[in-house]
Amino acid sequence: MANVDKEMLVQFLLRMGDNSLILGHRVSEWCGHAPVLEEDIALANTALDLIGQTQLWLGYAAEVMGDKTADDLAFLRDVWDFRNILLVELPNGDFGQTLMRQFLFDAYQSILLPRLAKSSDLQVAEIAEKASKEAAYHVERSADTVVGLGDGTEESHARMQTALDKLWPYVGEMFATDAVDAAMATAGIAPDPATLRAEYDALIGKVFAEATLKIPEGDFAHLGGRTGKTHTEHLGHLLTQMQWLQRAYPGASW
Amino acid sequence: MANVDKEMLVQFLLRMGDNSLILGHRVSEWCGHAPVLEEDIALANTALDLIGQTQLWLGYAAEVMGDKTADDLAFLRDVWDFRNILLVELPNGDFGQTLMRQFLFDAYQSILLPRLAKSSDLQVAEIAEKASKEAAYHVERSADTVVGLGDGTEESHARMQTALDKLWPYVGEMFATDAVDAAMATAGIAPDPATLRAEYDALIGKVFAEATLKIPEGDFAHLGGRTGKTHTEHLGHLLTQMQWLQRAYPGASW
Amino acid sequence: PEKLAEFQKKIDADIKVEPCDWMPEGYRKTLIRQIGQHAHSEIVGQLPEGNWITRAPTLERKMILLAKVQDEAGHGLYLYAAAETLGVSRDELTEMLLDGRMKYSSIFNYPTLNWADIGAVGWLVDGAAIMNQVPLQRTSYGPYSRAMIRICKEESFHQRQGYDIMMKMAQGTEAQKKMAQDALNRLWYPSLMMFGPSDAESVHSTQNMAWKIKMNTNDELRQKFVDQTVPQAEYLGLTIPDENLTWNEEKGGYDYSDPDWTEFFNVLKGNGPCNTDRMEARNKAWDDGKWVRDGLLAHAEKKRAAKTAAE
Amino acid sequence: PEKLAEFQKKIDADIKVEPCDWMPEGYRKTLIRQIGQHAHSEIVGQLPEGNWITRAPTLERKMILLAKVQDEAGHGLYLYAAAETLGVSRDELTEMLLDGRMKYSSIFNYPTLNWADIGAVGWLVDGAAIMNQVPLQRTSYGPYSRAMIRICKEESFHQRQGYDIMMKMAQGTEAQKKMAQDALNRLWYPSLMMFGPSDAESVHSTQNMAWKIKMNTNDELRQKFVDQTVPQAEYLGLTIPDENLTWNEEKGGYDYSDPDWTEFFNVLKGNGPCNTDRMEARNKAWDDGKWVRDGLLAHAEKKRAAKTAAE
Repeated sequence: MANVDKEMLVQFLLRMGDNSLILGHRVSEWCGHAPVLEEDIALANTALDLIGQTQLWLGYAAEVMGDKTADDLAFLRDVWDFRNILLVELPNGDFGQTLMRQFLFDAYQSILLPRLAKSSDLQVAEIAEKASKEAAYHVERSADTVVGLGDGTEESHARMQTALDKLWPYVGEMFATDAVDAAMATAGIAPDPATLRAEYDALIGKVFAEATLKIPEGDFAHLGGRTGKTHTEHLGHLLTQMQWLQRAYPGASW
Repeated sequence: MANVDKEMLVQFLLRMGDNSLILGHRVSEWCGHAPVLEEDIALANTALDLIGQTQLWLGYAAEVMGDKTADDLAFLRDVWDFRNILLVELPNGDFGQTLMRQFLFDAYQSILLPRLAKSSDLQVAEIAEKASKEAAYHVERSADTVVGLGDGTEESHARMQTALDKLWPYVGEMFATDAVDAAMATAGIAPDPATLRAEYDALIGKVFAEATLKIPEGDFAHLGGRTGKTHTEHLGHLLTQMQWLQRAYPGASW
Repeated sequence: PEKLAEFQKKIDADIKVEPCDWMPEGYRKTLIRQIGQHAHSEIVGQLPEGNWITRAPTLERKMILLAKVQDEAGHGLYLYAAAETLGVSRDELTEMLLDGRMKYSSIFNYPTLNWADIGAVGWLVDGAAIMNQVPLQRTSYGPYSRAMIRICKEESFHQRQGYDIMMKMAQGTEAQKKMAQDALNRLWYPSLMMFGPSDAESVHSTQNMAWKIKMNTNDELRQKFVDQTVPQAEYLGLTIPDENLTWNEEKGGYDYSDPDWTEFFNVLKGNGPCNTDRMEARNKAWDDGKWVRDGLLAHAEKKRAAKTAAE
Repeated sequence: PEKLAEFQKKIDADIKVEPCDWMPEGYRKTLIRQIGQHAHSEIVGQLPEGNWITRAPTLERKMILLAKVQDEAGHGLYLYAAAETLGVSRDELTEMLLDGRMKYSSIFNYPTLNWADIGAVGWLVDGAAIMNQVPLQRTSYGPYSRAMIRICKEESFHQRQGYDIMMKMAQGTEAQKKMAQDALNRLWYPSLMMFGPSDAESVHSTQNMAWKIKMNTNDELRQKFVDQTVPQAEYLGLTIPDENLTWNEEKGGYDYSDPDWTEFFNVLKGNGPCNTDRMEARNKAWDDGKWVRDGLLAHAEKKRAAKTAAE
């Protein structure tokens, strides 16, 4: 572990782990309901990778906390202790909205994770090394789908533009910097997210141009998820399902 | 308490209480989402009455069991211990399906409860006395709506017929008799449900005629809810919400 | 102009204006906007509380919450009826809500995130609403005044129930106390915002006060709310999230921090945490319900026609 | 007729039939029905297990279940591809599933009601499926045989994972043991039904066995399944819900009660506990997904056109 305030490190790890946990959960809701068989497979695969990353991030967080396991963190915290960005907890909406959210997140991960792979914290670096390969694959796939649907029929174009308009106010949170980020940057554990924005804008700009989609104007951003100040009403409902068995049968081993 | 096997009496009371609990929950899901303000009020009112009846039935069941409360029974049993008919746990569907389910249930209650008001078990009689007044009002209302929508536009007619076709296989369970019903009938606590069928068919026949709706042919009935042999997959999901707080924060007082 | 003076005299003499009476167009318009917005708030206000109906922790709490939400829908009905006396139909008002021409109280754009929020909504949000509404019982427009009298009675009941939930939570387990404090932290400033911007920035105020559509200034009511609520929070053992809160002997009230008015105007513009969800929910209810409204209407017409034919 | 004899000779000699080879129309039709039904079963089979993905009790279990359901979709792909070599497209097969012309395995019309069901589905349902499928690795049609070889490898992995869940549950808390027994009680007879009606009532059997589309009789496979499963249940400490289950020394296998064939035919007719839900879910996925399929197709065509124009 690098030389850094433990509580800060835990917060950083929870942000990473909760993002993949909650998005993995949302994606897994599609199981058996996708528009075409190949997408069923791809969505299950994405969910699988994300939950796998969750195990690593929350596992490390639990290790730093000392008296927890990754499962404790996933299944026994309530809304206020989650540190995921609001974007990933939003309901799936239609397939277009799900894929748009996926792309907006994958693009971020595909930039962040390779940096984290060079983290001064070797455990962070190791997890990021593995996850960044998956993220590279994910972003290629979700970008392709966004392009295919954005530049598809009139209906698919309209739906993708609606999805982008709806999700855009949730993008800014990924780059909002606070004391935790500053501490991570100082310790060389993680880059300040704000420094990734230009690269992110370039990447999504290219894809949206190809997809003939228009990035909305205005930079208003909903905040609060990664700091834990607030969440949407949707997260609580998600947890009732996700945590049901562990809550109903405490202490059992599965 | 009448002279009857305690376990049998508990089963009977759970059937009554779980029906109103689960249907009350389903109806309450509509809150704020009804097609017109008057319906928002009416649905909330129906849910309120049903949860009120639940308190009485489960309260009595808990009393007979001796070491429970109505809340324990509502919030701390898992799927297999519920004794409601399958009809009431089905998802709401559209407003037509919700109202059709309500009418099919209200019609049953409006016949059953006045009989129970003459039960040899005074506590049962007392609960039923109160509940039967509510049921009489409910069935008048839901019948009116079924008639209004069945004999409304082409679309509303088609939707109501679809709802009836879909729900019809869940009607038979209300009249399926088993050892518990036999014991209740022998003890004079409750009529054998099978004996209510003729009156029920007459009542719904009249309403559906007025609603220009056709009762489906065939008498296949899904069974298992009131005996506890099985439930639909929907009940488990309903419980994750309904029981969340009690499961997540055991032992707290609210 | 002569009529106008007469109208003002009537108002000054505390004689109620009734639907058939002459009234200035501005008076009518302002009332429609205010009553409509109030009605919409009751309707949209069902949603944050409805969010917890399916998760209410006991049968009793579930019933109380259902009854409360039912009351709110009822208030909506009274208010739409009052607005209709001014010549605008409920459906017209609804369409204006749904397409964004009319607003509802911004407080309902905040999420309910734990069970204590249901308590805090009753205690703080209904508390602030009552503070706004009690004077409106004496408002100059008869139907509005009468609606407010009925509503205020029920609202104060709701507020007591909300406070009762908070009490249970504040005296409960550690987790419950934490929920109560968390709810207060999130809802305190939005509740202060319910009284509107500072008087200095408030438009129309003077005319509306002369017409007795508005009875007190925003800052007066806000101060009154703070003064009432602080001791209640203390009694609960909860901390108001304001470092600057202090008793000011001189003015006989608390000094307190202003809410973040940038946030207020942002939420008004549509950027609150739940604006999109709330409007989506109401639009969906309206769109999905079209066939129901059409069906019931068609049936009523058939019945009327049959009756006419029989006569 | 000459061709037919030659065809049969090839089959008798265990030479695989390949897509371009001549084959009797009945052989082709039967294969399309069988492979299609098997593919549909993989697709619909995602639903009862998918029902617990969002409620899986640990991250590890969630991953295992996701991987399994993903494998099933993959099996669907292999099988549709195998069917396509017989001249029927995946979309055609899908339409036939959705409008009820084609069936899927009736087992998936039973609900998954507790977490142990996920174990029992792996242990019993995949167990029975493997029993049916292992001989089909030697089936006469090449593409089908090769698909079955890939599938069987994964299925036996799934079965072990299912048994592992059952083991955890059977060795767990009282509630977990109860879940395990409850799952076995509900899924035992439906699993026995997976082998189809008794040989006496089974139509087409003789021809299909001669064509090596069917390799064993239903009763043979069912007996084998019972004999394999009973000791596994004993090892778990669970009770098979059959009072008549006894070891028959003479035949070297267990005597067991027949499932309720009335129920079986009822479920086939559409009256199973979940038929409606399953078909609604698949129809909704297909209908809601139309714009996606259309969009991706339109884009692919644009790209192709652009490429052609550039050449």
